[in-house]
Amino acid sequence: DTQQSADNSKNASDTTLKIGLMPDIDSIPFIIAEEKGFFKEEGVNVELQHFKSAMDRDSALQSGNLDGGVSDMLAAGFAKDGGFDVKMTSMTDGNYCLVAGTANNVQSIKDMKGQNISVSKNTIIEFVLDQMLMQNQMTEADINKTVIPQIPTRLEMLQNGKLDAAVLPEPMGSIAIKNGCHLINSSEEMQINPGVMVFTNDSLQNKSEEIKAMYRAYNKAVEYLNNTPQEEYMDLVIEKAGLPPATKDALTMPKYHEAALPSKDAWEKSIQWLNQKGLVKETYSYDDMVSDILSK
Amino acid sequence: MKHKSIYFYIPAIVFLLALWYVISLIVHLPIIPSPYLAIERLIDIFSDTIAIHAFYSFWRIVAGVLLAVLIGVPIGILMGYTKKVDTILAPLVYLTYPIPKIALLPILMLLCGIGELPKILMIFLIVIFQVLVALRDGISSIPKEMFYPLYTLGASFKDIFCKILWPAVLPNFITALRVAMGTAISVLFFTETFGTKYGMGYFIMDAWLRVNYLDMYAGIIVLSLMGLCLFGILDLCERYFCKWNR
Amino acid sequence: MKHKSIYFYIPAIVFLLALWYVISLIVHLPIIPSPYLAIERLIDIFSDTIAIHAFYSFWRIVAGVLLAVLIGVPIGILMGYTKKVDTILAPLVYLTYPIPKIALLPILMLLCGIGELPKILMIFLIVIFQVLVALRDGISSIPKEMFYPLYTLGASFKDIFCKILWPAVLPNFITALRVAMGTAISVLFFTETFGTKYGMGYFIMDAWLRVNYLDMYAGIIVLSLMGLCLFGILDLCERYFCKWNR
Amino acid sequence: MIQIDNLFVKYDNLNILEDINLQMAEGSVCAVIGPSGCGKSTLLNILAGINHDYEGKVFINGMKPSPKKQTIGFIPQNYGLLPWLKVKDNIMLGLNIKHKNNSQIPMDLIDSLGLNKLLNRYPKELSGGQQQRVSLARAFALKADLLLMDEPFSALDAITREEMQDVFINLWQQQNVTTVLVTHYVEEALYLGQKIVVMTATPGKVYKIIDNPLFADKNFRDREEFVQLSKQLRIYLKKAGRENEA
Amino acid sequence: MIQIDNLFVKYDNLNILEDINLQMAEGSVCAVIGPSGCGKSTLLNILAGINHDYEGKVFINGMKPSPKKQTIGFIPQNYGLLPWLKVKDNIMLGLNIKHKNNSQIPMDLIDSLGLNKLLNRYPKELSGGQQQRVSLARAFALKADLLLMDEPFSALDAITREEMQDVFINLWQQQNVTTVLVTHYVEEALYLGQKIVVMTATPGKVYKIIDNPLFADKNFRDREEFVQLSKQLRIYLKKAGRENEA
Ligand SMILES: Nc1ncnc2c1ncn2[C@@H]1O[C@H](COP(=O)(O)OP(=O)(O)OP(=O)(O)O)[C@@H](O)[C@H]1O
Ligand SMILES: Nc1ncnc2c1ncn2[C@@H]1O[C@H](COP(=O)(O)OP(=O)(O)OP(=O)(O)O)[C@@H](O)[C@H]1O
Ligand SMILES: [Mg+2]
Ligand SMILES: [Mg+2]
Repeated sequence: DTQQSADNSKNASDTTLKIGLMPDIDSIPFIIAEEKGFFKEEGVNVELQHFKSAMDRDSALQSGNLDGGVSDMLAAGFAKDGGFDVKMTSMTDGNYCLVAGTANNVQSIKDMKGQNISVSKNTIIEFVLDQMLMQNQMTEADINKTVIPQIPTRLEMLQNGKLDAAVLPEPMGSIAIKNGCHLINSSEEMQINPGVMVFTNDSLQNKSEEIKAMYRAYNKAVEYLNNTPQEEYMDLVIEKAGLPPATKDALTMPKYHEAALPSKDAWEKSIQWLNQKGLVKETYSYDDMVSDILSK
Repeated sequence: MKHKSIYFYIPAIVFLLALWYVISLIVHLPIIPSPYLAIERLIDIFSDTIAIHAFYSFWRIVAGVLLAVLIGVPIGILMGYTKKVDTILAPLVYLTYPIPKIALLPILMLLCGIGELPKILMIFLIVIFQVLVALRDGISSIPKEMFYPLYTLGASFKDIFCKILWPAVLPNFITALRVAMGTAISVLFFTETFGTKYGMGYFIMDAWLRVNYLDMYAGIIVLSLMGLCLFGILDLCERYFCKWNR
Repeated sequence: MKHKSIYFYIPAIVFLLALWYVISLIVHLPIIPSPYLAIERLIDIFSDTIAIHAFYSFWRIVAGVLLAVLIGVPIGILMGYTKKVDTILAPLVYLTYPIPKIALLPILMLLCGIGELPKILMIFLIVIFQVLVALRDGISSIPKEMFYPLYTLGASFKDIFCKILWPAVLPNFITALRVAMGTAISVLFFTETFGTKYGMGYFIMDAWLRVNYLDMYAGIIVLSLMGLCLFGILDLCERYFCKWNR
Repeated sequence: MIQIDNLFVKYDNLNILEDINLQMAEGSVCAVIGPSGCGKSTLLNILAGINHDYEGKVFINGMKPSPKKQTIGFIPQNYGLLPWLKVKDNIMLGLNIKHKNNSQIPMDLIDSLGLNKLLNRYPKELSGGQQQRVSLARAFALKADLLLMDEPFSALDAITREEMQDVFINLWQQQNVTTVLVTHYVEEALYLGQKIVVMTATPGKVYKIIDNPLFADKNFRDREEFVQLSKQLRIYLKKAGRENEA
Repeated sequence: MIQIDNLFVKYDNLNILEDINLQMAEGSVCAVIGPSGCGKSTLLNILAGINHDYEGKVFINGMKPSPKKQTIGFIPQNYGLLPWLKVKDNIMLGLNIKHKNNSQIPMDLIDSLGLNKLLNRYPKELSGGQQQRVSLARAFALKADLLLMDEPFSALDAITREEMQDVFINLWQQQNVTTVLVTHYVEEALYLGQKIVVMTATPGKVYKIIDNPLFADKNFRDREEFVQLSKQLRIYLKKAGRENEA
């Protein structure tokens, strides 16, 4: 009998799904799902962990403190290459904007030859910029990449004219635009979406039911988000996700999508980019990387 | 050193605020708000918000520094006192001190999860070296004649420790604590950013990411005052325990 | 302290590697690769890749610490020697030391751009307090009788500085440099992440981000060896300049 | 009983003591006198178990000097007071270490040394002579098996010195403690030494050993041998000083 | 010329010197003698310009004691050597500060003090008497306007002491330097003091001032006044010691 209850309690902690979130718009459905009780409705115990930097999140994931998290294809590729068994399970809705500074009156990326554009190196940010350059038949050499990893610093430098342009994730992009900068291009516009959910293979195997339940709750949250006026939930989201208050006025929420497999095209572009830059040697196929737990 | 009363902090505070104000006027950007606004914000949110963060940080600092003292002091004293121990341990210290402890975060998370323990351990890891090196160097600079009276009394190590090593190294120890405390406060910023919603490090980082500079500066003021308190306590300890040195 | 020859580093290195190896065996995750693989990687990439990073970091550390010494030492000595200066400056130090300097990074970048200057200034800002506090406390613990012979000779401050303050505080100064150097190396990690493609901080942070733990550990080994070299040089200096104290 | 055979001591390559041979009966007092720098303090340090770096045989009651087994009262030339202990704690130092905590403050002794008003001061708040008397009190309070005194009255004025000499003689008469006393005064040697050992200049050898009939006689100055013996001793001293000067 | 009127000194609330009045002609030598702890060193510190915390008037050649304007040779009771300077640099300390760098090592003086083999040692490698002679060399080399000596021969054996006394007398005869000398020996006071000041026990007052006919006479011990004067002085000393004991 005691044996039984010990097992039970172990199972109880085992069935908790630990998800790492970032202060970006990709994470918003999770916050809604928790706040609106969708996880509970689906009978799954989800523990949301908020991180302030991608590295903290990845460290927590790789050290087994998380089952999965809001991440991106490049991070997933790196993890796979680093020997960690992670799988992408769905795409998330995020957006990355190339924003030009107030004093910079260029209209398109073509006009930006020789300008200082700030990114964080070897991340989704740089990837997005490179894709934009490629679409415009430009190369890295045409512009001047300035590495500033901290997003608020990048924003500040841009707003104060120390940079010609910067790639910023939402909602920082919208805030910069509201403060007088202007949008040149965005990942949404280019229709590449490298934002994904990742899970460790362990969790995928041992907690597949929980993950499926979590996705049902996610989908409910997406539906809620798409059908509810922004004002109704924005305060809560800003508070919980750690977004700037200015988000409320600056950001128009994107249309969220129900959980779906990541785009094959986006992955191929990602892995190609990783290979070309010599950041990852192997060419992992889409199937290597994706677990279609959603359709199983 | 001595004779600092609360009374001398006022001009310092006024000076810093004035400096800050002038810079805020010159720069005239939200990134450097006027100190007046920051203080107003601080008063606004102190009791509901910041107090609990400060409390968490305080406990982590105290725990981390205490742990560093408990482990660093005996090792430092042994290294300073016994040349053999120093010969063996010094290379270990020299090799491990420069390792950026933050890079060990994944390992720490692996071993201790993401709760309180890794945060306290991180403070401990960063601070212990400063304590250890300062104590070692302090002990090894005690003139050896100082030990003679105790040697001829056939004193045990415990006696030598109580009567010479500890009182002699106390001023160094207090200096080391000062440095360690300052360091501990300023690394909160990295240690409190994961797995918690509390702590001044979290609060400031969060404010920064929210581009909420007023909150951020309110947090910095609190850290600064927290440091002041801890340093003030140390000064009092020094005045009390190192009377003979005045 | 003394008598450390290169010769004693070997057991320490072997010990650390063995410890690392055992942990890597137990954990058996890419997060802690075997040291063998890390060293192999290090040898692989040292000359084409890491060397240049190490060079940049070395220069920034030296510049930052040097700046801290140039400014911190005179202030520390003045504070230790003149009670009035201490009464005025100590509260300033106590208030500003605990400010997490990294939180000032945006301001620093706004004021100095993103070149070498803010990186060196950041090291400077972090390290100067440690130098300053250690020197102040060192000076203020010189017994006042030590000064009498010079007072009766009507010595100028310059004489007192050269004949007493400096030689008396040299051991504390070297300790402070040790602590500062170790700190400088371990904060590279935050100071070298922006506006540069070179530096060990950048290299390790980048490797971490890329989940390339082999590169990351290769970088950590280099930092550790870099620290060892700097500490070794300091030990030699101490042995040479503090002969009287042996 | 003290037995010294063929004692040689070197610092670096310099011979300090050469071929010292000396026997002292239990309970006797031996005064050592010799030119400045001849190695008297070195000899005392060896007997006190501080300096182990010698060749030859040194036995105290058949054992090597070992402060753990013997109770040695030692008055070093620089008094050997611990600056952080108040006078009373400095006096109690030996008692607390040797007889653990069930020892009382020896108020009689403190009275006779004229220290009763100074018990709560720190050593640096005392005059030179007062410090020396504290050191005397510490050694006398110990009821030692062996008393080693290095110029124990050098900082005392003529009158106080004589009082202290009498305190010593009384103590010796009560406790019959074996004593080695280094002195610079012919008169002191004649009053306090049963045996007087005259040493040569560096390297120190035993030049002459005199049996002294005046020992412990309060009226020794009035005895007929006094003038003769003191002349003799001065002549020995002069010759001993020139001994190695070629 | 030294002029002291109504000098009072306190430590905390304790009177140390009370109502001291003293005149000394230019070029004269004054020996101060008094019970242990009566304030002799305190008096010297005031003349040396170290202690400014007194009431009453103290003038040296019509000015307050000011080491910048006068050249003062000072031998403190604890020798005042700087531990990090070699013997030769300790000796040259005064010369280098007072006469800047164009001064030669006074080899004659060093020879006569018997220090020529010790020039390259650090103070702690010397015996007590050797340290004291270094301190003598430093003060004598200075060709001072005023020489202040606090028990300058206390650590020297009888023979060396007499040699050093003669070195001083020769120096005084050549340079006619005004000197205040604290001593504990009646004989020394009679040989080296033109005026002998006897002080009472704490609080120190001037008990008697004696004009001494034996001053600087090499054969003073054989003069008829000697026995009489030294008896007289001992009586004064005894009485002065009891003066304030009620
Ligand atoms: N660390 C050292 N290195 C070299 N020589 C030393 C050292 N310490 C002492 N000496 C020398 O050893 C000799 C003996 O020193 P010691 O202190 O025993 O003399 P002493 O007889 O007590 O003299 P004093 O009467 O002046 O106190 C001296 O000549 C001194 O210069
Ligand atoms: N910091 C202090 N606080 C309190 N009392 C002090 C302090 N320094 C010295 N004294 C007292 O002042 C008195 C005079 O001291 P001083 O050193 O002048 O005596 P001295 O005549 O030189 O004695 P000695 O012959 O023993 O050297 C002593 O009784 C001493 O206890
Ligand atoms: Mg000696
Ligand atoms: Mg004195």
